[in-house]
Amino acid sequence: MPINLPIYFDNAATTRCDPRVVEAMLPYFTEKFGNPGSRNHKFGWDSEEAVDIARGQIADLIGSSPKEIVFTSGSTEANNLAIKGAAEMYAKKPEGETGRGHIISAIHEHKAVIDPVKRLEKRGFDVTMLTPGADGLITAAMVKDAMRDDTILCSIMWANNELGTINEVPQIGKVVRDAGAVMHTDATQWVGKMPTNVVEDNIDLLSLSGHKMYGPKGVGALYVRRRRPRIRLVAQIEGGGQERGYRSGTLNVPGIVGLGMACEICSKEMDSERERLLKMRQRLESTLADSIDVTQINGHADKRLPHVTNISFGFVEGEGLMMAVKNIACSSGSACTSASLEPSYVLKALGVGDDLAHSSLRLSLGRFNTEEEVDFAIGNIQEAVRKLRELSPLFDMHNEGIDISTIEWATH
Amino acid sequence: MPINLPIYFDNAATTRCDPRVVEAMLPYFTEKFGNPGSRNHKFGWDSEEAVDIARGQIADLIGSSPKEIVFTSGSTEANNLAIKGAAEMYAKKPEGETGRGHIISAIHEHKAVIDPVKRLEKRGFDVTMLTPGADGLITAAMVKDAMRDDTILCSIMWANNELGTINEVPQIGKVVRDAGAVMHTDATQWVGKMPTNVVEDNIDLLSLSGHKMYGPKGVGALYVRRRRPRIRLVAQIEGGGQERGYRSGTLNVPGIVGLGMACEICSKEMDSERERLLKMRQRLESTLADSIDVTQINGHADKRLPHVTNISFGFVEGEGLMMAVKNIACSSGSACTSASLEPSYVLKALGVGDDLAHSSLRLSLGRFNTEEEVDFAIGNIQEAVRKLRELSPLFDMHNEGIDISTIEWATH
Amino acid sequence: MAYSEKVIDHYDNPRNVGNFGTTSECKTDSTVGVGVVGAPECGDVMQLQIKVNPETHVIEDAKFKCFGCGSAIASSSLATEWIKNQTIDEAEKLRNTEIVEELALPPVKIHCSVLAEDSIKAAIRDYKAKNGIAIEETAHSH
Amino acid sequence: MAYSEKVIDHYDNPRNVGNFGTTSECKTDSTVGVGVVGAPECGDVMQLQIKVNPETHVIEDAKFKCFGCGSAIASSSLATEWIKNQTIDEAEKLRNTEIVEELALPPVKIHCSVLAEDSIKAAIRDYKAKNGIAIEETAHSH
Ligand SMILES: Cc1ncc(COP(=O)(O)O)c(C=O)c1O
Ligand SMILES: Cc1ncc(COP(=O)(O)O)c(C=O)c1O
Repeated sequence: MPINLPIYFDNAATTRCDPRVVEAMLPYFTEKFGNPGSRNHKFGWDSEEAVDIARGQIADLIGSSPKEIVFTSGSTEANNLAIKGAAEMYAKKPEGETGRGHIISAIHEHKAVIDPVKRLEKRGFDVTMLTPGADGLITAAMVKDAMRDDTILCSIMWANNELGTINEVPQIGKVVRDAGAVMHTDATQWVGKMPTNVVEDNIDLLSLSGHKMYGPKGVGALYVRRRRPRIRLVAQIEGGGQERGYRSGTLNVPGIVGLGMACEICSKEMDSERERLLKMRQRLESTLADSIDVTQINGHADKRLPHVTNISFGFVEGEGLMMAVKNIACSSGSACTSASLEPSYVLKALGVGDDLAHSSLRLSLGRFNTEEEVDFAIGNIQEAVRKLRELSPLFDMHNEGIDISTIEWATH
Repeated sequence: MPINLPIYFDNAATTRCDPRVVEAMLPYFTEKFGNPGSRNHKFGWDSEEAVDIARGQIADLIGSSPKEIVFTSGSTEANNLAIKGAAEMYAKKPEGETGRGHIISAIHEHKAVIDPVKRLEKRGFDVTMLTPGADGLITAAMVKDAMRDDTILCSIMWANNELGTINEVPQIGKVVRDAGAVMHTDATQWVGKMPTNVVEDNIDLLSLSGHKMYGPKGVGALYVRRRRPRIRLVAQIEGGGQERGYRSGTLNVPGIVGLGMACEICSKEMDSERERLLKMRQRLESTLADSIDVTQINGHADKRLPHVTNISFGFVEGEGLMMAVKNIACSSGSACTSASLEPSYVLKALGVGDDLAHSSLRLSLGRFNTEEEVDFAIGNIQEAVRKLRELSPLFDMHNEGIDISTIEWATH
Repeated sequence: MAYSEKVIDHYDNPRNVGNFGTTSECKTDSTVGVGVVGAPECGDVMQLQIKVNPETHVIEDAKFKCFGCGSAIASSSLATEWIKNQTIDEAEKLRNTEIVEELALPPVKIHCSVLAEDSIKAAIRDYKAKNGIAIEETAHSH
Repeated sequence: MAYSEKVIDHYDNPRNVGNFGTTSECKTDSTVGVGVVGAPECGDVMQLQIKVNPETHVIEDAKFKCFGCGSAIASSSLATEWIKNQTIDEAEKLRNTEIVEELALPPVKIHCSVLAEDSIKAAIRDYKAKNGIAIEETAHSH
């Protein structure tokens, strides 16, 4: 099979929409284009039916009831709704006061969790941001230690977007729910790739996004538990009363149909895909680590998504490296933050040194990647690292036996 | 030309996506599927470029700069961001206090304006909800009378979704801006159909939505003025910092491309389309009014969108009527609220009697409607009204000379 | 949510539309009972008339008119069919839930069936009043 | 945002990569000036070396090494080209804005050009210090 260049190894940033998903969506643009809110004609009924089917497909993937699915424009919105919506609903004191309740999250969450949590801190809630271990994990024990009498909400992502590391979400959920607080998980990178059951996994609120699982951009969902206990939220986007009042606005019918189909495909193909991707990633990691010295795979060795790897190559800078591997589309730091010049705050959270934090590549494989592409990428990366180390003053120092960390840099 | 049934006359609820729009979107699902936030590879650059082009197409349609466009999931979100975002930014007092500033809106706005305004009222802002005249209009004089020293925000829709009536937005904008307050307009029904220039029309914030102008559902935009003065907003969906920090979340690239193309088509075809639709609507209205007695066209006779009509037929109930005209997809009350049994709050705001408020049809024409369809619809409606009046006890009473409004009803 | 087939059938071919004369004729005819329930501002007015055999108290004919949605029209149409040839005591026992079931009405339309039940009761009450028959208030079943 | 063609050219074919000996050799060679600026934790380290004719103070050769992004590599590569065959006084006048313009650097990459300017200055300062030439502090142009 010929390889199309550039190879796309940035599936954690976004995925190619599966052609089967696009096909499912198409009729809903120009034929069945009704507003599901139109209760009095066939165009409306057809759209409503399509939305109901999609609700079922999503529910099937995560083990919920279709009634527990609230459609959003993506995970960022779902996270905002879950975190702000729950905090406002379960606040212990009214606006303008302090001590409104305690919230637990972690420093290496996605910004779409961190920023809402920070906002709540300004609005009178107390916040504990956990620091992960050097392996990148948040454990149930860490959460248990952080729990207080007034803890109302815990938001811990299931799998980290830069590392692929997997937190102890089901166990954390147990701790949190046993204490009567609300458990939210940003499962954007997890759902569709790993088996999920919101009931067994002790989750009250779960965010997911279409474009991370071969569905369309601009559509996602929040699972909102309806039983034992019924979780309630203060709506963040109001007016119209769609989605049981939790999220107003005309439903994005083609997007929702696409998300539904994406979920159905994931349900069916997840198991075989996971295995295939794990093998590919393992080969990628072991070949690179064996052939290039001073490399480091960031995050826990095993408790990681099968398709994501984050590798630091000493003495070469990540952005420069990406330019050298121009036939591989990947990212250094997460796509969402790579506009900034800061080294990844996620790697820093793990205690990865600043130099290695600047030297990392995230390679995230996906449904449409092949073994040939992995082989090509290995060669490309080996060559790029070699070339950049030739250019690197740090590599010279290393070879001369100078310990870089002892140098006093004339920082600019 | 053969007529496909049912005829779609509910273009104010949502429109068929223009096939040219769908075609423009398609490559962005499976080929150019990158995340515009991916700054380091071609997939990201291609997406970013597409988003920039769309920004320009939208800006061209409304006379703004591309930098002033903030993408959202639709008008509901745009309204929430504009209203809550501006109120929080320009609040005169901190959270938890009262007297935080005065906001002006109107009782027959869309719920996506009313609900956020009501929320702000609970959060310590003072609110004046204007009542329109019997013609449905909000005038600059009404707004001027309502202005206070502490008025921070005025939100008046440009064209009403149930009536098509056009408020004096440019004049209102002048009053509001001269007083140093922020002018927001929900232009969901207006933009793409009527000429718009945010500079000349004195607008600071303007909401628009793709699916009302032959673009996709699930995407919209908020125009946010950047100069004279620069309007600032508190973000409502946070995390990631996209859209200059005003709206985080991975951009819905295909949706945005579709919205851009929809705007470009509207820019080009608006003038001829407006004329064509106005003629069709006029024939519809005059034929029905001439052939059926006790009918009433709701809202101002001329200051109305060319393609929307809202007609009450005495003695027949709207929902029953829609069932009788089953070959015409239209709405009674607005699509967004027709799940409820209340008569339209918009018609009530105009002082339309409860009986006639229950007897209204909204017919909204669009790009894909033909004259043949209008003729067919006229016949269909005439027949339906005749049939239902035969069934109507109120029509009997009317014919017996009984004044229905004097009867004491044994209300349930 | 589309309408059930039975609703559509009654709506398209309403049974027993009409009345037993003008308003004033009906008022004076002691064999006719008239029930008008609902109100225009609530979006439903149902008028049900029964023609009763004064000997047997059997409803020999029934007619309706209805200002309302499809479900309201179907409910009243169905009601006229069901009560025909019943005694007024039997007709009084008709419960709105039976209409809901027969027409597969969704929750938002249950009030239509209630109106139909109420209109039967009101017509019977009118007939009884005209003929000096004692009226017991029955509780709603809903 | 894609890279400009000139950045790509310098990145793909960097000019004058290398150094004039090991770190300690350079330290003792009075005809060599070494400037190392930036820091690994900032994501850029630029090393610029100049070989100066002690009679004329003309930079006869220049070499660089760079740990950094493509723009940083291109900026330092370009700098070595430009300062070759200039006197140290001329080289000192090079402004980062010229590099920005030549390479069409976007705003987020301007710091790369600043580093390049700084590395030239640092190398010249090193050369001057080794040769007892007075050093005036020049203000940054940015
Ligand atoms: C873990 C995580 N949470 C949230 C998001 C944001 O999701 P969306 O792009 O659907 O808003 C992302 C990706 O961007 C993510 O990786
Ligand atoms: C006037 C008006 N504002 C807001 C909206 C909501 O827009 P959207 O469906 O894009 O959220 C609508 C339509 O539903 C509308 O007609």
